This record gives sequence, C-alpha cells and structure tokens, in this order.
Amino acid sequence: MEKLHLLFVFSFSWLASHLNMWLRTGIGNSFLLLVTEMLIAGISLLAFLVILCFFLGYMERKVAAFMEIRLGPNRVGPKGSLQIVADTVKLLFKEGLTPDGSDKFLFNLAPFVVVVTSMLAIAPLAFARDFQLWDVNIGIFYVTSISSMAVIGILMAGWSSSNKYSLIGAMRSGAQIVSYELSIGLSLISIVILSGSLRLSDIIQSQANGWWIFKGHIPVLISFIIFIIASTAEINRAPFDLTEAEQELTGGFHTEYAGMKFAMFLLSEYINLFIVSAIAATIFLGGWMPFHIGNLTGFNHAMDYIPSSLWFFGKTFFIIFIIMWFRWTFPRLRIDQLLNLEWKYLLPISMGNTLLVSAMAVFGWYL
Amino acid sequence: MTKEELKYKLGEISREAAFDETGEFLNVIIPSPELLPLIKPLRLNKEFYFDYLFCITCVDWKDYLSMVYHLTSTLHRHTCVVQATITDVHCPQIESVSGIWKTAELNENEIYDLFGVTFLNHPNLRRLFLGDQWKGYPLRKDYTDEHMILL
Amino acid sequence: MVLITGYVKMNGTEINIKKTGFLKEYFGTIFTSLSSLLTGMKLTGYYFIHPNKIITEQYPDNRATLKMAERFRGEVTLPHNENNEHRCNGCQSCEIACPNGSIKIVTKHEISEDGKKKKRIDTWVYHLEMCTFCNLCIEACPSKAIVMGKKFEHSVYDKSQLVKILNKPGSKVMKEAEE
Amino acid sequence: MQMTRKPSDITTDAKSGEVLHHEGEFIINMGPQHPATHGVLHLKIWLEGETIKKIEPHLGYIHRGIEKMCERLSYRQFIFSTSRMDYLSAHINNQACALAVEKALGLEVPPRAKAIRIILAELTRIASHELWWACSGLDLGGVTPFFYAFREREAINDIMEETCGARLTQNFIVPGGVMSDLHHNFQKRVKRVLTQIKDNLHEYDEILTGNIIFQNRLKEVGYLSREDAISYGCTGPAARGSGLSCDIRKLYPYDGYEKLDFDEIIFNEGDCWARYRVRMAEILQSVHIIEQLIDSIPDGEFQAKTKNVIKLPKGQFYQRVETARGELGVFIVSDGAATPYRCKFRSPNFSNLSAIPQMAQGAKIGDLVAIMATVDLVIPDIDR
Repeated sequence: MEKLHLLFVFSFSWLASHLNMWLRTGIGNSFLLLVTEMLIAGISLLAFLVILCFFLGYMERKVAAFMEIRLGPNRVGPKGSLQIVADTVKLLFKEGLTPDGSDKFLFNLAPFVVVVTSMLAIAPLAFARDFQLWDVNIGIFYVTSISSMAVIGILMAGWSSSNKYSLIGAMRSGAQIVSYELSIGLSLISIVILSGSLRLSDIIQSQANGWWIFKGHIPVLISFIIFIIASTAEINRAPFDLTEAEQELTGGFHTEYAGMKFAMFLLSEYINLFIVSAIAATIFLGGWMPFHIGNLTGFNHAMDYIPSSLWFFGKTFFIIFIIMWFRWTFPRLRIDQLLNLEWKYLLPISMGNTLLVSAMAVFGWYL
Repeated sequence: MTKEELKYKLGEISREAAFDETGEFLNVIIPSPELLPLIKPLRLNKEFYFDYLFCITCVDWKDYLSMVYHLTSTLHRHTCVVQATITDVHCPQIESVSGIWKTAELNENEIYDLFGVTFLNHPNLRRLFLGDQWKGYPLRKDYTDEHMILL
Repeated sequence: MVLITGYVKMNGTEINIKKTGFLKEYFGTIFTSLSSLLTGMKLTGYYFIHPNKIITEQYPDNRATLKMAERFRGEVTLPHNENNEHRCNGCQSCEIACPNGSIKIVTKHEISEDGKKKKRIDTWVYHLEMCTFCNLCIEACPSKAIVMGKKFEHSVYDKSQLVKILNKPGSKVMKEAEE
Repeated sequence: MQMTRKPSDITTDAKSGEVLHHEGEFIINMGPQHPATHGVLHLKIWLEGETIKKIEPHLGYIHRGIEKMCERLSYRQFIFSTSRMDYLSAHINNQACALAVEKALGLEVPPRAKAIRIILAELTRIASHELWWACSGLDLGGVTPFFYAFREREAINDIMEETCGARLTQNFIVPGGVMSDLHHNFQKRVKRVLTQIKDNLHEYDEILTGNIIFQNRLKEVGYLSREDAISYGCTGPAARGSGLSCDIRKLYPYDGYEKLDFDEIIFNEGDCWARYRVRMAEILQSVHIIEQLIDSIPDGEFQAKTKNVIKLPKGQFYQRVETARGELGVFIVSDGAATPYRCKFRSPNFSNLSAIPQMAQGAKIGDLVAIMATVDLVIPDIDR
C-alpha cells in the first residue's frame, strides 16, 4: 500500500532520505558527508535552474507570439523548443568584450553578483511536500533581504560600464527597487501576521485547510495583487522595465554587455521571475498544498493524488504566466509615474491593508 | 488681401521692390539688404500678418543667388513670395530671419550647408548635413565632385 | 464610455475622473485604471487562446504556393520565344527613360538579306543593383519587348552577379517587332 | 537669490573655448543608432539628471541630395526619387510632383485618374497611420500593438502590390494621370480592407487608447502652443493637435478633394495625447473618403495625353499636398528646359523636427520618446 502511494504521490523526501542513507553507508566522516550532500544539492539545483531558464525562455517567446498573433519560434527542434538552446550556444560563442573605459573588475563581477543573489534566494523554497533545501526559521525575511541585494549588481553593472545610458538605467533601478521593496515587504507581512510564522513550511502548513487567498478574504486578495505588481517592478519586467527601457536607454544597465555576461543577466531575470512567482504561490496559494474544498472528502482525496510538486509548479507557472501577460500587454511607465504609483498608491494601500489584516488576525476573522 | 492690394501696400513699404505676377503667388523681388525692412512689417502688421513661413530656399542663378521666402498668413490666408537677390556670389550674406520665424533657424542651416549663404545674426549657424570638413556647396551650379557619378 | 471629440466619435475610453472629493477621486482612479488594464489583458488573452487567428506567413516553406501579384515589379526581363527570338529592336527608349542608368544597350549593325544595314542589339545589360523598379522603361518601350519579372529573391554574395545580360546568346529579333 | 556659477563648474572646449556643459549636466547622444529615433536621427541632448535641458539635432546621415539629383532628371523621371523621401507616403509624394508638373503645363487630368489617385493616397495615409500607431506603441514599451496594426497595413500593402506593382515605393503616378488602370480586384479588396479596419479599430482602443499607462505617458507631455506651431512651421497632425488648421486637402484642395465630404481633425490641447487622437480620427476620415469614392470611380481615360519629352514653361511653380505627416511642398524653378533648374522639396518632417527641442523642454527622456512617437518623424524625409 505504501508503495502504491509512492507511485502516485512521488515524494522527494523519500528520494532524499534514501540518498542520505546510501551516502551514510559510503562515507563515514560526517563533515565529508555534509560536503557531498551540499555538492549534490548545489549541482542538481544548478541543473534545475538552467533547465528552468530554458523552459521559461521558450514559454515567454511562445506566450508573446500567441498574444501577438504570430507563431513564435518554430524552426529549431519540435515546435521550436530548442530555439533557446541554440541562442545559448550563440551567446556562448560570442566575444565577451569589456569596454575600454570601464571599471574592468566591477564590470566583470556584476553579472556574477546578480546571478548569485538570485540563486541564493532559492534556498528556502519548498518545491514539494517535505522537500526543501533549507527550512530556515526566518524564511521570508531571508528571501526579501537577499532579493533586495540584486540592486547592487545592477548598480555595479551600470556604473562600471562607463556608459551614460547604463548609468541612467542603474540609477533608475536603484530608485525603483528600493521603493518597491516596501510594498513587497508589507504585503508579505500580512500573511506572516495571519500565519504567525516566518518559516515557509509553517506558512504552507497553515494553509492545509484552505489557501490564504481564499481564507483571508479581500485584504489578502489586495495584498496578493500588490505583491504581484510590486514584484513585477522588483524584477524589472515590463511595464516596469525602466532599467532596460530599450526604446529610451537602448538596453539600460546591460547596454555594454555581450555574450555570456549578457546571458547571465538574462539567466538572473528568469530565476528572479521564478522566485517571485514561487514565493507568491507559496505564501498566497498554499505552495505544494493541494486544493481542498471543505467537507468534500472524495474531491479532496482526488486532489491529494496529484503530486505535491505538480501543485507547486502549477501554481508557480500560473503566476509566471500572469506576469508574462502583463509584459506583452502594457506599455511602459515613466520613471516619475513609477514612483508615484509606489508612493501614492501601493504603499498607502498596503499600509492600510496591513492594519486590516492585523485586525483580522486579532479577532480571528478567518476560517 | 488680393494680389493687387498686396502689391500696392508692399510698394508703399519698399521702394526698390519689383513685382512678378506671372506665377500662382505674388513675387516680390528685392535686393538682399532690403530684406529685413520689408519682411518685419509683413510679419508684424495686422493687415498683412504673414505669420507662417512655409518654405525657405535658395536658387543659384550663376551670376547671383536669390533667397526665396514663401509666406502665408494663418489669419487672412493670403500668400506672397519674397525673393531677395544676393549679388555677391563668392561670399553671399543675408540677414537671418530666425528671430521672426523659428522655423528659419534649421532651414537657414540647411541653406548655409548646401548653398554657402552666410546668415548674419543667426543663433547657431553650422553645417547641418555635410559636416565641417566638407568642401564646397553641393547645390551651387558650379559645384563639382570627383566622386559624382554622371549617368 | 464613448469619447466625443469636436469632430468625430471615437470608441476609445478616456479616463477622466471628475473632481468629487479626494477619497472618491483616489479610489475612482484605482478602479478605472485597473479596469482599463484588464480590458487590454482581455484582448491579448483572447488572442492567446485563439491560435487560429495567427497571421504568420510561413515563408520560405510556402515557396511552392507563393504567388506574386500580376503586376509585381521584380526585375526587368526580356522574354524570348521558343525560337530564341525577342522583341527588342534596340531603339534605346528604355535606356533614355531609366532615371538611374541601370540599362545599357550595346547595339551593332547587321546587314540583312536584302543588303540593308539594320541596327540590332548586341548586349542588353541590366544593372539590377541600380534598379529602383520604377517601371518607366516598361512604359517607354514601344515594342513591348521588356516586362517586369516576378522574381523577388535577388540576394547574391557578389555584387557583380547583379549585372545581367538579358538577351540570350544567338537570339534574334522577332519578325513583327522589327522597326 | 540668483545662482552664480563658478568657472570651475563649466567644461569648455580646449581649442575653441566654447562652453560644452555645466557641472551637473551631461550630454548624451541619442542616435544615430537608437531604437526610438526610427532611423538615423542624431539628437544631442543636454541632461540634468533625467530632465532635458537642450536638444540639438544633427542630421545628414542619409542625405542623398535628392534635390541635386532632380536637376538632372526629366520631369517624368524625377517623380520616382520622391518615393524615397517619406517612404511611408510615397504615393502622395509622387502625387505632389505630378501635380506640380501638371499645374505648370496647365494639364487637365481625367476624372478617373483623379479618383484613383485619391483612393490610393488615402490608403497610403491609412497605412502610414497604422505604422505610426504600431511604432508609437512600440516606442512606449508595448510590443503587442505593433502586430495588430501590421495586420491591417499588410492588407493595404497587398492592394498596392496588386494595382501598382510595388508595396511601398509605388511610383504609380505619371504626369497627366496614373500609370495603368486599376486591377479588376481593386474595388472588392478595398471594401474588404475598409470593413476589416472598421471592425478592428476597437482593438486599438482597447489595447492602447484606453490604457491608463499609455494615456498618462501622453497627456500633458510635449506641449506645443498654436503660436509655436505656426512659428516653427509645423504641419500635419503635429500642428493640428495644437489647434492650427492646416489641412491642405481643405485649404488648397487638389485632385478633387473639394468634392468630398470629410472633416479636418483639430484638437486644441497641443500635447502628445492630442496629436495621438488627431491621427486616430484621421484614419476614420480616410476610410470615410474612400467609401465615398470606391463605388463611383468615373469611367474614362486613366491618363491624359502628354508629349514624350515634357518641357515646363519658364517660371516658378509651387505645389503642396497633404502627406500623412503634413504639408509637402514641391517648388520647381524651370528655365524652359526638359529638366528642372532647381527643385526644392519642403518636407513636413524637417519643420516638425525643428519644433521637437521646444516640445521636449524640461521633459524626461521617456517623454522625448513619446514626443518623437507622436510627431512621427521619417528621417529620410528630413535628410532628403
């Protein structure tokens, strides 16, 4: 019976514990064991991220194409699915040039800073039931603080390029990311208040009897919308892509980058997209938690048989799709309008909303 | 204002003006130093009110250049053409009208670039298309270029 | 919401919030903004789930079925019939008509059977790289010898390949087109 | 208190001593290769932060000397070269040249040719405005509208290809009429395109016109007063957005526009949003014009008889038409020979460009992009 259950609900924890046992028999030293485990985790994470970025790149192109009544990539591979691989190979073979007047050290460091900060934020995410790299007790706090470090990489890239367009892009990014951090923080806090914990696994557990977006009524819905808007701005995607703003700044902070260094910015953009969507899915939509309706036991059981990882990725990709939908529909804002939106609308609303959520939590006005 | 009225009124302003009525518009032909004294009242007087300078150009007649100003009024909707004759072909000079119509600024740059007419009191006279290194003025009739392909 | 301009009715929705107190204006702006954004998303969403509306032409896959318009100006051609005869008698009207000198006709004098000297074309040189497809040569031709071809894929690796000689070797003028 | 600047705050050119820029200002070169300049326009911009202090256009990157070329071409030939100026209203440019020649010759154009010219000119105008709409969406960061507008534009281009033989640089007009008669599919296909445009215009409104982000980007941006529009010699939708009545089709009708019923679109706000609405409404007006003509194209000749070699009488001739971007004037000075003695094209974009520094005074970089999008410059027309 246990085997059958495993067949239906493929559990990563089962895989992880078996791997751990197998390694324990091979390596006696506990330090070496830890290092080996970390290496395996790191390499599999990297592989996962690269595949994820390939997939997201393909998805973005297809979403864009279908919204623009055209076909999109359809030459390389079946239905163009290998197009992004071909592009990566092209970028790999391009000359990675460094401009003459640039600050060479910072210029070459910046892409790595950007990628590393976005990779760090993956650590506390729960991909499936009992499958988490690092269940730290300050999960949300960790994610927000790490993701706000991305601005350093962008500023570094813009400044060291010694290009005025890059510099303007970098300064825009500074203003933008710093201000939108506030809204993201406040909208996350509303769930922290309701669930009473910063630990991501606790937050997911608190949604076992219903996702927060359903349980939390309108205030949580508002903070969900604010989170989606602010995080779109945070990861510099249209309509908030002022740091790149191709039509204004010819590429913004990465104007001078080419080849693999440019690909790293692209990589970090997609990782960031995945992270914010995964966070939104975890916090508001219950992470890997299946969809349950009250007392409908049969329905709930059927939902349980859908693998938890599928739930997580389904929700995440739903939100990724929405953010892509934004990008391929809206024109870009102007820099002062962008800041107006944050300081005049998002921030006051999210502050009022936090107040409401606190009241809800105190009086227990949720299911 | 009809052509006749314009001709009469303009004759009062400038004694040296000659008129040519063969074309569609009334042509007023004056020597280049007379340009500003004639053209200022044309812009400012309420009865003329030529506020719209829709075409400025220059014609090289080999022994003289003539600046052609096409003027119209958005109020009265009458049109006239002022042609200022520049007799000095080697160092042509004329007063700029960019202080009266702002459109003249860029157009006079173009004429300076292609005809070599120097505009006095122009705020920013520069070679607009060809750059400072270019020798000669291409739209002059005597311009020759070794790279020119003759068909 | 129909926007009425001074002259025409336009179906666009203009977002103008009436000044009715701060709070009403504030939330009114949020509401109308969100609804205007959702309108746009509805449209793109509609096209996302309707792949049959896609307008992409699958060139070059559709080369076999691709049919150029009847009057399409691709290149100047000098049609020959099955006896290797064309209609050009070397009058050079096209050469005169061409605004940028993309036609050069080299003529020679032939002595015909009855002993008369006759002007004939030797080579009909066509500079495709200079041609602007303005159709003036076709209009000018008195004997309708040249027509516009339908070929549109002209790219080559070497510019010299664009200089074409249109009369085929050994070709002659048709009887009825002489003079 | 008046701010005084220390000498050390000013950077000067070592050679000429000319003031290059002040402390806190910096210069960026927008173009000649820039995504938003739609060609090889080079704007030198003095910035303070993101605020524009001064703009200086530098031109000539694609100057071909069309005016000089025309001095060597006959009156039949010089028409084709104008297609390369404003390539988006190539047909209307050709029309201007042909009209100038006809005016000088006193040539009467057959009514059928006139109708054909107007229909094709209005189709060109719609196609041009579609492209403008597509690109202004693109300039402001929305990529999707581009493809929606191109769908309709392609249909118009197909009609052009079928009747004129070329999609963009038609060269269909000859002095005295048009080159050949209409294709037998013409009326059917034009009607189909008109219905398609009318059916799809609401999508334009949904995705851009009604969008709050788009409206905020355009409203109260790039203000040009009526006085400045006149002084800068602006024409076309750029001037009509400032309340200046300047539609040549109304003021100085040609080719039978006087018999048609249409409105001159004028908005008084003078900002980018006004210019945007002028163009959107003009699409509908052009549709309206074609609808009046398409079922009643007169029968008869499509070309008046002209001599093989056209020689214009001595004199100066000026002919203006309304292109999609404003007034195009063709000024021909003839000395009686078979080629023009001097040929000047008064291009609408050149004057409209000169007003851009005024409009962009104190605006942001993003606003400059919006201004250039709504003024709708075509660079080859500026450089000629």
